[in-house]
Amino acid sequence: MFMFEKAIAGSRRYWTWLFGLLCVTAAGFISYLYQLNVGLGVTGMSRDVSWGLYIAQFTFFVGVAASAVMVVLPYYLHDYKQFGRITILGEFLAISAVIMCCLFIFVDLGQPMRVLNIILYPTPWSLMFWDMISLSGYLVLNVIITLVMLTAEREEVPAPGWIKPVILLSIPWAVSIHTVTAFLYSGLPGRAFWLTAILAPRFLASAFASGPALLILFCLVLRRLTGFDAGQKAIEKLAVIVTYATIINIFFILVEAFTVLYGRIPGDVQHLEYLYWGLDGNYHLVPWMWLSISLGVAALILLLVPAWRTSPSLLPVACVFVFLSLWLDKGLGLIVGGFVPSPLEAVTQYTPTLPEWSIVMGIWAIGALLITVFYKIALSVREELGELAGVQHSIVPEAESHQAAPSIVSTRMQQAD
Amino acid sequence: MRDRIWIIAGLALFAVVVTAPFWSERTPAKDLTKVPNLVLPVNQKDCVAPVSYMRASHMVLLLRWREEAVRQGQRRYVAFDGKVYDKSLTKTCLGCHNKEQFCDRCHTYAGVSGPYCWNCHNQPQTNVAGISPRSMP
Amino acid sequence: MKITRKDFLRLSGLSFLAAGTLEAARAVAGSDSSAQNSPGKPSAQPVRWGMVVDVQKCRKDQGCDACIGACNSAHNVPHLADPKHEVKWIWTEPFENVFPFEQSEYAQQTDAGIPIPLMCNHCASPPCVHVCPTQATWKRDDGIVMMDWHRCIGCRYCMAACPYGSRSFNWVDPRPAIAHINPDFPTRTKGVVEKCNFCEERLAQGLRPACVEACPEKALVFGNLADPNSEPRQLLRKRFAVQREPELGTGPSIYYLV
Amino acid sequence: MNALYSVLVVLALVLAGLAGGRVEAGRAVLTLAVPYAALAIFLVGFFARVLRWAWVPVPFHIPTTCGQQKALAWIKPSKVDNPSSRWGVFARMAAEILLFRSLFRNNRARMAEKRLILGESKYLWLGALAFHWALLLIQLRHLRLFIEPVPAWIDGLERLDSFFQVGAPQIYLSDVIVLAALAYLLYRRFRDPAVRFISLFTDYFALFLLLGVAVSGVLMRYFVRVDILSVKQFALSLAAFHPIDPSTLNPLFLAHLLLVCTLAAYFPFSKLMHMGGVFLSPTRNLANDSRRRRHVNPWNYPVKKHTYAEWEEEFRDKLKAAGIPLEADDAGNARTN
Repeated sequence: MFMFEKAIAGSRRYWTWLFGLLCVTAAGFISYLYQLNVGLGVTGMSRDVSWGLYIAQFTFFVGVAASAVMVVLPYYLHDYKQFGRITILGEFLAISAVIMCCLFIFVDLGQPMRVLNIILYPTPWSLMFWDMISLSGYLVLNVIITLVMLTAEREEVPAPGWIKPVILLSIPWAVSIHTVTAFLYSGLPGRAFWLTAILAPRFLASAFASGPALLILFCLVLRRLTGFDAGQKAIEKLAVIVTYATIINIFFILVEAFTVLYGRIPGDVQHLEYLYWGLDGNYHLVPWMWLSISLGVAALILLLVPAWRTSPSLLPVACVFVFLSLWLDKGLGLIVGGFVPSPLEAVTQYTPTLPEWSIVMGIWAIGALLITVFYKIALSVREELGELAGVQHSIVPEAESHQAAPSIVSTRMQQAD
Repeated sequence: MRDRIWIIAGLALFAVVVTAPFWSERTPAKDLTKVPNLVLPVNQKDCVAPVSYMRASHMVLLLRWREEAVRQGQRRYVAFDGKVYDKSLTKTCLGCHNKEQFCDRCHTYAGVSGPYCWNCHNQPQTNVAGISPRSMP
Repeated sequence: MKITRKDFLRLSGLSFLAAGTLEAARAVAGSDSSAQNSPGKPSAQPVRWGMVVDVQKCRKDQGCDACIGACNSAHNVPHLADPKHEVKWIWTEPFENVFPFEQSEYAQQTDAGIPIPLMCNHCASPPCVHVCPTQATWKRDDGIVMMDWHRCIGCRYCMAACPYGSRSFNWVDPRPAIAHINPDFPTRTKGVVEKCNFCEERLAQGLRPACVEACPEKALVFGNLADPNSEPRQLLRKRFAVQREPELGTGPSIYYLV
Repeated sequence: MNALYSVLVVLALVLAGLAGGRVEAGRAVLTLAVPYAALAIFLVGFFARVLRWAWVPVPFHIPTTCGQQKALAWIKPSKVDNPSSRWGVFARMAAEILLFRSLFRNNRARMAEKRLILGESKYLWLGALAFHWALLLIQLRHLRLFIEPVPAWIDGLERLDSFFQVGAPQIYLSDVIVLAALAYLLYRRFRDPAVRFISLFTDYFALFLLLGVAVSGVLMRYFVRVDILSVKQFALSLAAFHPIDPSTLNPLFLAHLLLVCTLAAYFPFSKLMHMGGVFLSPTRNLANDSRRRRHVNPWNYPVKKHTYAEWEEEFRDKLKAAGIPLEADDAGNARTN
């Protein structure tokens, strides 16, 4: 069996899961058709809060995509062997996340039919142009890398030499996607909340916390559901990365808060006020933002104590906390907080609507679907290789003829067009 | 042998589909060669380009006008016969032609659903007779 | 006479050069006459359209919205009931929201609550133009920040970039919300951004902006800021004027006489 | 060489179309005789070919399969890849016809590390799938020229195909895909020495002909631009058997028409017949139930049966005399016991 065949041969549980995801995707698609027909007015966005959940999700998942570098870098630059089994999981996570990002941008466009204008009229002074370049480039890089590496693994041949520089290129590229995404916001003169040099570092820190946390959760789920074991050492190392990134992220948030609050420039303070204390009687996001902080602190405590960090029951809790905390912070507060109050001091409440949530869930479902299929392929390839190795150890000649015969029979030369 | 019935049924279906245009009763044969009933401007003989060009390539002209008028601020169009027109879909084209009776009829006939012009541009209420091309300056 | 290869090359080179010079000359001459939409006569001198809003005059006529009405009907600006979906080209906001930092605790608050007419500032260095990924919005030579509604993809990056809240998005189809469609000006389609265009379509015909003509108090003064003798420049010489958030370096072309 | 010849033939056809459009007689032939003749050849040829196949006997079900056969209850059968029921066959045929399942299973053998490696090869599948679906979409879209008024679903297809607003006339995605896919399929024949070696004139000719049709169509829509009004008028008049003389038609249109007609007329004699043939693939359209059901060939001649019981009866006395035990009696004895 070949790589892509493995995606269409699975257990009942696998197919049920995929079917469920497809249903959510279909619901999202129907909502999108509704949005396409009526206009973005079906969302909760408004003249003052003109970006909402879509762009926030985009920002968050760019971080998840960039975080693949946290497994690629130790493995390829520092030869940290323990990550050998999970680099491909990180890269597949990156591919799925980048595709989700593109979809989030697409559904956010008022005129999606004209999306190609970005390419037809390239505008190098617009950061969005560079974001398009960096995201699509990162997607292409990761697709090439995973395809080549997994094929080499399946065929049990060394990967071609040219892939190494491509992998090395993907490391700074991962940093670039989140930096450029931060620059989308931090270069706008009128939006004090984003107009800060620490936005890009903060994005990276939060990405390197949330992405590896998600990866740990995936590894634990895979260990539960399949025979795949990422290795305790690898998971522990990832947990250490999450810990450091969480510390740095909280540090960055505090630095930012200090500058704004101690500096007391009203235009800067207002945004934090709106998010954490409420402004003009609008306390809409306050509980969520404090929940984010509480979850972040709780996760940090869990992660800081080595015994808890390595505990099989507490580590997933800490990872869920980190993920949720950062999702609330970046996937909700960061974008809305930048728009409220508006340049004309208006405080406009933003509440995502049902169609909006439905579309967002549809894109999550697509992401989950992709990651499921990708992991299924990767793990099946490994599983097969493992079985093959086991058989060959016991009865070498028979096993070889046995294994080879059906494949040769099925080798056909197709000439049809 | 038992399958022949299926094969023949499939072939019959294929024949029906392929020859659909020939037996389709949608339009009586005598009307088939009739062009859509286009209402042409009464008091205006000339267009901004020869009819043959306009029939085949009006969309290219419109797109060029759009770029030049909106983006480059060049609003005057010197036609092939030396007359000068405003580069304006609303004022120049629709000043003579009627959207429903001209544009739409042909587009519906040819199945060209495309143009999104009408999402924004309107049929002006101006008197058709009042519009005439300015002469060369 | 025999033309050698060398002669031939020299000749053809010269003719190319001549053609090129002609072409260049034509281009230079062409750029002069085009795109300068000065009302009345075409002029070679630089143009930067701008406006001076005399808040004193406007204040006298409380409740007057002639400028807004004129603009809305000229440009098919829809009137949407839902404030979240509003489309605004020219509108008013209370003084303290427009100039929040002109307020102080103890000084006399004469201006508090006064409606200030707002519109696109047609900045000298417009942030919206810098961010637009498709060049659907750009700055013309005459200072007008233009929009090409054919090209806008509706990403709303310009709305995030504009520090003045001057841009509106068509969250829904605007047509049902327009009482009387002015057929001479296009409506917009849903999903594009729009804003004040300084009535560039009227300027092209040698007319002044609709809001300026509609103002019964002549509180809106429009003219060429690059011309020292223009009406707005004379006003700015005589009286104290402010711009909105000049510290951002955007260089608004709208001045307020307070 | 094969490739060159086929290019030359296609070019000759294009030139014939272009040149024929310039003279009265040529136009008449191109617009009257050629289309009807091509359609007649296509239909008759197609039918004759399929019916000939229909009369070829299929002796018994062929269990050429790609999965576990239905066997014992605790062995999980592969219901689609090795179907035992009519519905399984239906699914397998649908996967074959709509998704090109067989091509998806392609692989590629190569030597590396001193051993044979079977790697996957999905590009042909991808190219073929893209080409066929885009071509179907293009054909359905063309119905707008033959049917008046245009049905809503064709309008919808056209809208979907030109979803992205690029240029005027708006670009069709299917046009881009069909050209890219054809270019890839052609490139594939040139690139691989093995494929190049087995490629015949007909392989190239079909590709170049399709490419010619696609390119001339794209030229007509985006670059040269013909008057769609007279094209539709002409198409409708053809369908009504009252062809008009399309003097206003662009020669490029006539070249396009000639290429299409050539394709139609060439179709029944070529490998393109896989369009009909794919439905008759015995290894795909038969259920693998040969071990569960008795298949009797309906055309078998009647076999004269002579059972042992009859034979024993015939020679009963002689057998008895020879002392050979008789089965009939034994059975009788056994019963009495």
